[in-house]
Amino acid sequence: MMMKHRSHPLWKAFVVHRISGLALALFLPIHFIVLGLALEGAESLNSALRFSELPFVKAAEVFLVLLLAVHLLGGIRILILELTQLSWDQRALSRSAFGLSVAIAGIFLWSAV
Amino acid sequence: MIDARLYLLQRLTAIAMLPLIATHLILMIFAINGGLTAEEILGRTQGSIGWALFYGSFVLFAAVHGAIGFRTILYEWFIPNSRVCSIASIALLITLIGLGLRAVYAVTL
Amino acid sequence: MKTKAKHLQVTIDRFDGESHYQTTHEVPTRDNQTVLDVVTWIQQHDDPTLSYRFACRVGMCGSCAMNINGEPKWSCRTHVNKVVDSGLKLTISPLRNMPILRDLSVDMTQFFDKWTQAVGYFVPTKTKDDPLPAILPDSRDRAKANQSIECINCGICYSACDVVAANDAYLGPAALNRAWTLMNDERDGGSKERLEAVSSDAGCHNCHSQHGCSTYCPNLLAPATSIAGLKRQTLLNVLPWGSRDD
Amino acid sequence: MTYQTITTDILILGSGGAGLFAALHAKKQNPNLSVTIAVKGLLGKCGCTRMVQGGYNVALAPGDSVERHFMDTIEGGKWLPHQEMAWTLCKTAPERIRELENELGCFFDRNPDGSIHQKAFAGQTFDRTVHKGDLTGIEIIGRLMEQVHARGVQKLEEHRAIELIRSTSDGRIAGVLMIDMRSGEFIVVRAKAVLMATGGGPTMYRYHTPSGDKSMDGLAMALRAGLTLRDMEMVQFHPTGLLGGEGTRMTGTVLEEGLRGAGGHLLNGQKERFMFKYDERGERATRDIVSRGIYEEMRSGHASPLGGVYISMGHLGPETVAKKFAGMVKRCADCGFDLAGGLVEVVPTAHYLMGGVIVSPDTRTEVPGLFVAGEDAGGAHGSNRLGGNGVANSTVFGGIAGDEMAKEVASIASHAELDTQGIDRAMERALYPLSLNGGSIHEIREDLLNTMWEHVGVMRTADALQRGLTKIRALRLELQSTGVALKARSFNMAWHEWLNLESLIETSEVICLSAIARDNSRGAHFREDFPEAGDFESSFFTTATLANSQYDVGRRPVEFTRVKPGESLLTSEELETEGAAT
Ligand SMILES: Cc1cc2nc3c(=O)[nH]c(=O)nc-3n(C[C@H](O)[C@H](O)[C@H](O)COP(=O)(O)OP(=O)(O)OC[C@H]3O[C@@H](n4cnc5c(N)ncnc54)[C@H](O)[C@@H]3O)c2cc1C
Ligand code: HEM
Ligand code: SF4
Ligand code: F3S
Ligand code: FES
Repeated sequence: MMMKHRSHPLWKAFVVHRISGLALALFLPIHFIVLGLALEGAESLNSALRFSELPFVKAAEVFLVLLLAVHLLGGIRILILELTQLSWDQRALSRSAFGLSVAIAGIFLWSAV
Repeated sequence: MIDARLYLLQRLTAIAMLPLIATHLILMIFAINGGLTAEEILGRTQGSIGWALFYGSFVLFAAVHGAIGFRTILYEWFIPNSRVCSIASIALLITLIGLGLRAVYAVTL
Repeated sequence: MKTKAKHLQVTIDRFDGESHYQTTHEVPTRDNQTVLDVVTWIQQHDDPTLSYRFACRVGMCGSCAMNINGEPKWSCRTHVNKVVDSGLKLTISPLRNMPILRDLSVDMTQFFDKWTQAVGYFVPTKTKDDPLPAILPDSRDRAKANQSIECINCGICYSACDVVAANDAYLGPAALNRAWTLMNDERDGGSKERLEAVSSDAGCHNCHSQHGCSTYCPNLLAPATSIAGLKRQTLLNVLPWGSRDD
Repeated sequence: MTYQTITTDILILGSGGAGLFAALHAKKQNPNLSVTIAVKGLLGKCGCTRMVQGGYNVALAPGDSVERHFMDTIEGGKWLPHQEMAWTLCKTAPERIRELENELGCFFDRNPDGSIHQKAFAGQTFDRTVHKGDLTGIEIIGRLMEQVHARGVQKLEEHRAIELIRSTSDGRIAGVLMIDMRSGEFIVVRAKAVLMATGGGPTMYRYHTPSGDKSMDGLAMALRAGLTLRDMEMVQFHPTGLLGGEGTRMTGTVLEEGLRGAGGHLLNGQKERFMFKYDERGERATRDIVSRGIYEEMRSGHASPLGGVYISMGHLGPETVAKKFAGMVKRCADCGFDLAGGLVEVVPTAHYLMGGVIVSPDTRTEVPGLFVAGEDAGGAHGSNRLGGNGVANSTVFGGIAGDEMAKEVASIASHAELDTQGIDRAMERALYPLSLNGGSIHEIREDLLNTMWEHVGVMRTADALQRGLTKIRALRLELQSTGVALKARSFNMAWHEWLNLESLIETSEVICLSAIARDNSRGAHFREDFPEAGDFESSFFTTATLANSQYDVGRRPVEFTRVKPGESLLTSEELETEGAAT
């Protein structure tokens, strides 16, 4: 079936928001487990954190920050639409939100290396 | 699938998380500068009731918000059965709260 | 002229009541030709078994909508030039999210049942014996209601929405858009039932602001905005300090 | 042959303004009645009421009156209207408008002070047309439809009525035979009262405005059921139908009247204005005069490339036009025409049938239990319908029919006996084309449309009408020997096209015969060989019945029950004030 009805920007924004939310929800338990290692003393947390020095883990972290930023800013866009009477252009908003998220992830990457 | 109450809960938790996540993001960017060590993290957070409340509420909000979202996605994309979805999302809720509070306890107390 | 007549290459998704299949047709092009003219030509000259629906042929009745190259549109007001590329290819299928009865004709029963379920009808507070109410045309509510009123029940938004596709019960953009129009109609007395209906678990909160509805509505209505309005209104209704959205 | 039987108290055919109003009124009178609407398309999504652009005539504003509306209707109809019908129309319209606005939620446009806005429509002495932008019909039908959906009315969608079934014992209506167009099966709906509101619809002309589902089925059934029709020569042409060329359904659709009112120019093929040759009001003359002007230009070799004339709006400023006529401009643009700045080709287009079944003002007919309302009923408009009197007519009389039917069935204990032989004959007739070898129905349709346009169209002469008649009769024979190739009955559009054509050919003959019978020119009917209106005092209307497979066309005198030609219900002061609402 042709899916061209999904080719407009706000449908894409919806998917991005959904995937980012889902990814966050699924990542959080892992994040919590890592932090929970502190219970076994600083050493084991440290070893977990050392693991996070690995480049690909770093990359994953940057990606996570991106997800968080994308979801946060995308969420703000939705909240503006739903909870306020501001009739701002949703397409423009979603574009800016995405751009800003990439910038935030960039800053994070820059500060991490 | 979603009614007004669940919706409200999801939006309220999203709003509540806004300052929390913003702070967290900024913290991470500054804290991570040059790499993280357990001592740094724990040094900042341990023994602080403030941080315990900060991250504690964050965990609760995120758990509720995420679980509701997870339930919708599960229904719309995978299993169109509200009972199954509710059960699965409650499981996620409990996991998130359990692991989350444990982590908060670990790093702050 | 005649020797070099160009032809459209048309592919149609068919359903004969039992099985789904596709047919292809060569249709002579004309200067003035809508997609409705194309299916008409096919039914009249090439394949009499083809079934489709239309009535007004000018974008008023909302019976002729179909998926044209994957996008839901009214066929009577879609000029072929606007949807075909130089390859002159055209793909036509029935609207999504409604049971197909035959070929391009879909069953709109559920669509209208949901309209009723959303209390998408006026609940009077006056009778025919009362004078016509004086309403300032520029008043806030009047203007707001007017924005979303010109719906032709074509089902295009309903067909463009992936939440409808995923969730059978969801009332969908058209019914909710109508509900919102009525919420802003100062003469209407049904807002209590209506708010309840759209707050149910089939209601407006299922909308994820995908905006397929507003993107494709041929009358340039914005159901997504209407639904956002309903969401606000229902929240104000749930919240202790809330009352009216203004 | 078999058929399924459904039983209901009240059966309504058609879901235009008349059908839907009748259902609501019947349900309001008695919510326990079982009311069924059978319709050829989807409920509320077919027929012409939805297509109403201009609006709804009603005397509301100070300075206007029912009497004034009535006089405009009578004079517009050139003294032919059935005066009691016209009176009922004008008198009930204000109540209907309040019902539409207060009870059903129609959202009519307002003046800045909050009162209802009423605009001008040609041929009236007062601005009395209530409207919702230029999509009044959508608003009215949308509201009616959602109420009907909410009120537990039974729906038989895509069900086509093909025969009115009368009881053999007392002639009472017993039910209606129909085809479920989806399955192709026959269904008899038994009812204690039946409303026929299938909306006429002169779609037998090359250029026509009504919706594609309308094909005069109702009037063809009425003739077969022995009813008398009147005024059948009175076919109204709208002067500006869009001309898109061959093979497009856009051709014939209306470009609204307001374009001319606002100062639009009509240009002939040489791009010259011509209307002042025919009338001092130029483009602003009434529908019939402008239609004839255009027709004359076309006929005398001054046609545009596609065979019509141009409408030009650009001199008013394309932006202004695009703003003022946003809907129309967008419609044209969607179809590839630039209305705001360019030239768009137009042609007169068959719009409305003033003729119809003879009914009394309470919508009853000669057949007990059978009611007729809306465009199917004749009489209210005489020789010419005022713009804005069409929806008023269908909603006023539809409502009355609903009330009357509810009263009627209360007194009827049991359903009338079905005429089973009649049903068998009708089924046989409907199946007949499926028993023949397939042929090109499409060509017969084209022939009919051209014949009617050329010989029974905007301007008529005895000769042309006679030629038309011969041609129509030949086409009837041709249809009877042309079958439908596709034999499966379910979703068989070709079969229904055949049945449409049958109704159109039958009624075309009646239109032609009635036009021959009227040897004067009144309103929409213009005889070049009898251009005078004739003496108003001895005005007659034509009648047509079917007896022994022959159409009997006759004349009956118009009864001036309320006002005589030369007189008026208005005082001389009132007559002087041509009125505009605030
Ligand atoms: C383009 C256009 C613009 C118009 N503008 C105006 C205007 O501005 N003002 C005005 O006053 N009037 C206007 N009119 C006229 C007005 O629309 C009609 O007079 C009026 O709406 C007729 O209403 P009705 O209920 O009788 O029929 P319709 O609304 O036409 O409904 C007829 C119904 O009968 C159904 N039907 C037909 N055959 C069968 C069958 N065999 N079995 C079952 N069902 C059947 C049809 O499907 C349809 O549902 C306009 C008409 C057109 C075409
Ligand atoms: C301040 C931060 C956040 C904001 C503003 C926010 C906002 C939103 C909003 C408005 C929605 C509703 C989207 C819709 O219904 O279409 C949503 C959905 C969701 N959110 Fe968040 N959110 C935030 C943080 C989080 C976090 C931390 C998680 C991880 C647990 C998360 C997981 C989800 C999920 C899984 C969904 C469901 C997505 C869907 O249904 O498409 N969100 N969020
Ligand atoms: S809102 Fe627009 S797309 Fe949806 S049914 Fe109405 S007119 Fe069609
Ligand atoms: S497409 Fe569907 S998700 Fe909402 S914004 Fe429109 S109803
Ligand atoms: S045929 Fe009526 S909207 Fe297209």
